[in-house]
Amino acid sequence: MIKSGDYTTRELMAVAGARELQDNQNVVVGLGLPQVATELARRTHAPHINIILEIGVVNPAPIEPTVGIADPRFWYKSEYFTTFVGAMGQFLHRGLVDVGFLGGLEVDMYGNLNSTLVELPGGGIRHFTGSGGGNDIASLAKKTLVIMPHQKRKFPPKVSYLTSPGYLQGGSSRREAGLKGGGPEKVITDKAVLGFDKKSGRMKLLSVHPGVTIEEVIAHTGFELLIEEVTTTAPPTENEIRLLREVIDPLRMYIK
Amino acid sequence: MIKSGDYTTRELMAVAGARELQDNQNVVVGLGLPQVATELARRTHAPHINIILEIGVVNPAPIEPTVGIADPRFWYKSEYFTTFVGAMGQFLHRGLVDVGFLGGLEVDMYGNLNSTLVELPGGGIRHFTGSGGGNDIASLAKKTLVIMPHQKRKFPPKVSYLTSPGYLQGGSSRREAGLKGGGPEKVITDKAVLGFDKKSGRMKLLSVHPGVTIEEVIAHTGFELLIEEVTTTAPPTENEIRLLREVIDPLRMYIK
Amino acid sequence: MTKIVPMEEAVAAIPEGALLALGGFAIARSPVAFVHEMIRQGKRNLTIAQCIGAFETDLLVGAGAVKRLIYAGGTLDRPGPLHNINRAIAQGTIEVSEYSGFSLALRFLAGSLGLPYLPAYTLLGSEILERLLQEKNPEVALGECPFTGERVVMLKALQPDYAIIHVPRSDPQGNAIIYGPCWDLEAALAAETIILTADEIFSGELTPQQAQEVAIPAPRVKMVVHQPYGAHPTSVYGKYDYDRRHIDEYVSCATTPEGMKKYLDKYIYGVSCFDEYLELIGGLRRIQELAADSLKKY
Amino acid sequence: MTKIVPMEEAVAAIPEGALLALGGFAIARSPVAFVHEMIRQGKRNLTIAQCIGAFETDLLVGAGAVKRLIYAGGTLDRPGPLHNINRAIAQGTIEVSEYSGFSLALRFLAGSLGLPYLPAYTLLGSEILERLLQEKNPEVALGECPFTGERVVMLKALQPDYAIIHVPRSDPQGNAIIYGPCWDLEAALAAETIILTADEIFSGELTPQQAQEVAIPAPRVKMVVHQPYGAHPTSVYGKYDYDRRHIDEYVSCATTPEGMKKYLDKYIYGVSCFDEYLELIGGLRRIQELAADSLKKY
Repeated sequence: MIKSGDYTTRELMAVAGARELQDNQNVVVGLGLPQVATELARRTHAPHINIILEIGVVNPAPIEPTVGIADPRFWYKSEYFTTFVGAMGQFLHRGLVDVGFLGGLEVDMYGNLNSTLVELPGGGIRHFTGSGGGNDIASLAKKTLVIMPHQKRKFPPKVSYLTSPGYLQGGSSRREAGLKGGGPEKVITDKAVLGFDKKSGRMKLLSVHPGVTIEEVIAHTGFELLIEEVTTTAPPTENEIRLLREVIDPLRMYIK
Repeated sequence: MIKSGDYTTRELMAVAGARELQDNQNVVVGLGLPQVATELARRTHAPHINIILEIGVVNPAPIEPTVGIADPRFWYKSEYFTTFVGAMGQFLHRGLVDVGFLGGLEVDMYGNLNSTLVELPGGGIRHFTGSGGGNDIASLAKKTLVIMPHQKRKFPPKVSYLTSPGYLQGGSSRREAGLKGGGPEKVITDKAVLGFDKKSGRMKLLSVHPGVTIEEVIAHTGFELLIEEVTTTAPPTENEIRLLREVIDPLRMYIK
Repeated sequence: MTKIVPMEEAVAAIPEGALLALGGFAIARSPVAFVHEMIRQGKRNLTIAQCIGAFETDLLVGAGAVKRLIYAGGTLDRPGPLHNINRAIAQGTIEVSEYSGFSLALRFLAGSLGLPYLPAYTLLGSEILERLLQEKNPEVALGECPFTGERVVMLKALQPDYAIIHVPRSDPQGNAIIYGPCWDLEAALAAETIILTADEIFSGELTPQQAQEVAIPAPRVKMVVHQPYGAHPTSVYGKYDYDRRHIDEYVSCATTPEGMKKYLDKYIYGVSCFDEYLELIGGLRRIQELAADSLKKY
Repeated sequence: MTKIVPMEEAVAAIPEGALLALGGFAIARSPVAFVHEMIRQGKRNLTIAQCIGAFETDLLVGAGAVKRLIYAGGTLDRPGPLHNINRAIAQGTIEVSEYSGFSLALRFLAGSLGLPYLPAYTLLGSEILERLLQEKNPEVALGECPFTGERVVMLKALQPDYAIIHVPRSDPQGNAIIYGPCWDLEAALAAETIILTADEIFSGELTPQQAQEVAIPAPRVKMVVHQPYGAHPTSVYGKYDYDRRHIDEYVSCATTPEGMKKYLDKYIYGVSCFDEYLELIGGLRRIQELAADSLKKY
């Protein structure tokens, strides 16, 4: 039996991500935990998962650490190469992407994401990565999984720039905007796993990681979380830990 | 010096077609005289002409007779393969096709073409080839060349079904319909070469083939032709005849 | 995960009244074996969508399996016209929505990308457009570009229930390689479900070279049927030539309904599977005559 | 007809204020050599359109050559952010039109096919859309599908004056082969004029295999520049790896305007051509270290 000291928080996050994936799903993947979580799912309960990189790569099986989706290490053993429109159109806009992973600078109570800019205290802005395919994934994937560090300033009531839509202003506003994708399903942080209330679209605490208290999560969240039944995030199994450390990320680039 | 008995009518038509083509043009080509005329141009004054087959083939150099654009003999030594949208979109709809060849069951005084159906005298219809890419070429190429046998019933005042637009009802009606391509430039028949009056869009006799009289052309045309200055179609050169017979169509499949 | 299924099973999946995209173009890469089996299984009321009418569609219309045809015209190239299609349209025994090749291809392109429609400048001023606008449930509309004010034809996305595509090579997962022009790619990717028939199944991990050649990726493919020479008498670039002798025989039969019935009885109803048909058209000897040259690819 | 021209001549063809599509994606297949020469020739007031911001665009912005950027964000992957772009946007020294990757790709797709615009379901509800709608001459509009009544974002076709695309191989006519993903194909085909930089020129008639690999066909290409390693320090799949050491040096310089000036002085203004730059980054020895493995392709 695995104990809480036997795994890292990022390992737990990877496992939590993997468990959201099902066999035969089409998943748009990016660097880091999304890649690790998807690979873990593929090597456990979801062997026929399809991996799509927005750069135009389908079903790669990398064997060396990569620095991003533009790194050809990430394309190793791909089954299909296509264009940007091929990847993002034929799969994502066509409605065939089951799960997309997202991250950002900020996530708000409705799961809206900012990855574009923050306003500086003294006026002016600081500009960051922007959307890339993030807005498209948030708009069009059947569901999205958000992976974020759990910090109060990264969880404001309202994002300072809405790059990628969550449930917008809550309620039916996402549907009314004409968005086809299902929206954020889970937010996986270093403290907890959160979901959303179907009706209000508000973020809801689902489970806290072993050793983390509900109060701690609340203290690190900049808005009021819905809190009903809260469980403890299920820890990794020994097999999962073995796969992560020995097979998927032996250099511990993403899970240390 | 070549005399009128030294070449066939179809050789003359091929030569007349070839002379409408210029170097570096993009040309959409089909089976028969269009292919022969384009190949003749390529081997004489237009060595850098680009040949596009709507099926998704660019710059083939066939060495055996073919039965159509779906015949892989027609694709021999192609430089590029693409999809239907690739050929018809990236070149034709993009506005990059200089010349397209067309034919049909009927052509009317405004150069409109019918390749779809004819009404039978006793009622009912007979259905033929339809548009294929013909309507698209007629709509979008900078200019089109129509190749037709010169028969009164094939040159009615108004086509019985407007498959591919010429100058529609004449005047500015083509432009007003929103069509981007330039419309029919020449009609090359077994008796004459015809053009169109820029203003009215009406068909105009430009030249009669050697041995053919203006009266004969009029008698075989079902509508009033504009007739101003009429010349005699320039005969093929010895080199053109040699190329046609020895190199381009040695089996005389299209030029006999 | 192998997706290889027997022909009978793949064909059985097609329900009565389905909307199918078929992959052929005149006499090239027609999914003939699949259509044979559809005819044997007595499929009815099909709607067929195909940019350029091809051999297999004429066959299916001739067998009375088609209710509606969405296409842009076509022939069997020099060997002859699409007699059954032309006759059925003239006699009103099928419904037809006639397009231009590109306008229909754009409907597939929109379908493949999940775009609701595409605006274009073709069809304008034609009787083709006039008739499409007059259909009961028009799938074409006139509009204007919001940026330039120019008139456009708006072409509704078309997503067939199934695309039946014949390919020279596929792996068991459905990574399909097509050589030469790929006119049917937009139609294939537009469909909800793609079913492949493949002359050859290759296995093992794909090399980078093979991945580069994959035209239809496995995640889009539901079933793969292994049927060597499955496009006969049409050609598969890189594999085999069209069979002119047989196509001529077909055209001559298809000239009359009686002739067509004889053709169907002999070559489709008279055999239990496509391999039996291949014996009938000349077996191994004929097939060897049609084998593609390794340089010319035909 | 050869279209091979010297780098200086190809770059000289780009007028002040041109709208360029650049082919890179983060640290992959950036037309770096071309951008070096543009910087040396002192190009100004350029508008750059690129789905995902990449190395060469950050360089060009850092050199002060860019007036307006049409892009969907980006980074240099793990090695770091696009410091020059982020700084220029934050300080307002360039105009920026930010998109999502797919919405901008659709503008290129429309441009490549001559379609006036494309309707899609992305961007909806976002501040990206809000800002695009508020631009002085909006290239995005809200509308509805004439068939379903659903809300759509209409994305105006984008046809850059030039696309600058780096490819591993081209023939002298401009038949260009690209290995691996081809994210820049829609942008390339959208442009009025395509200029290629190629690591390798191959000649002779194309084999069927090569024709199959051609991604950009010669009739669309105006000029081909032969520049081995022309994408360094970014990677060319099948040819060479990205140069992490150099990219790290770049990112560290680009952190400040002063550092960036030093980088430009050393690696671009300080040399007369790209081959001299290649000597500076380690010459033959470094280049050999970056050579792609024949199986892995990196």
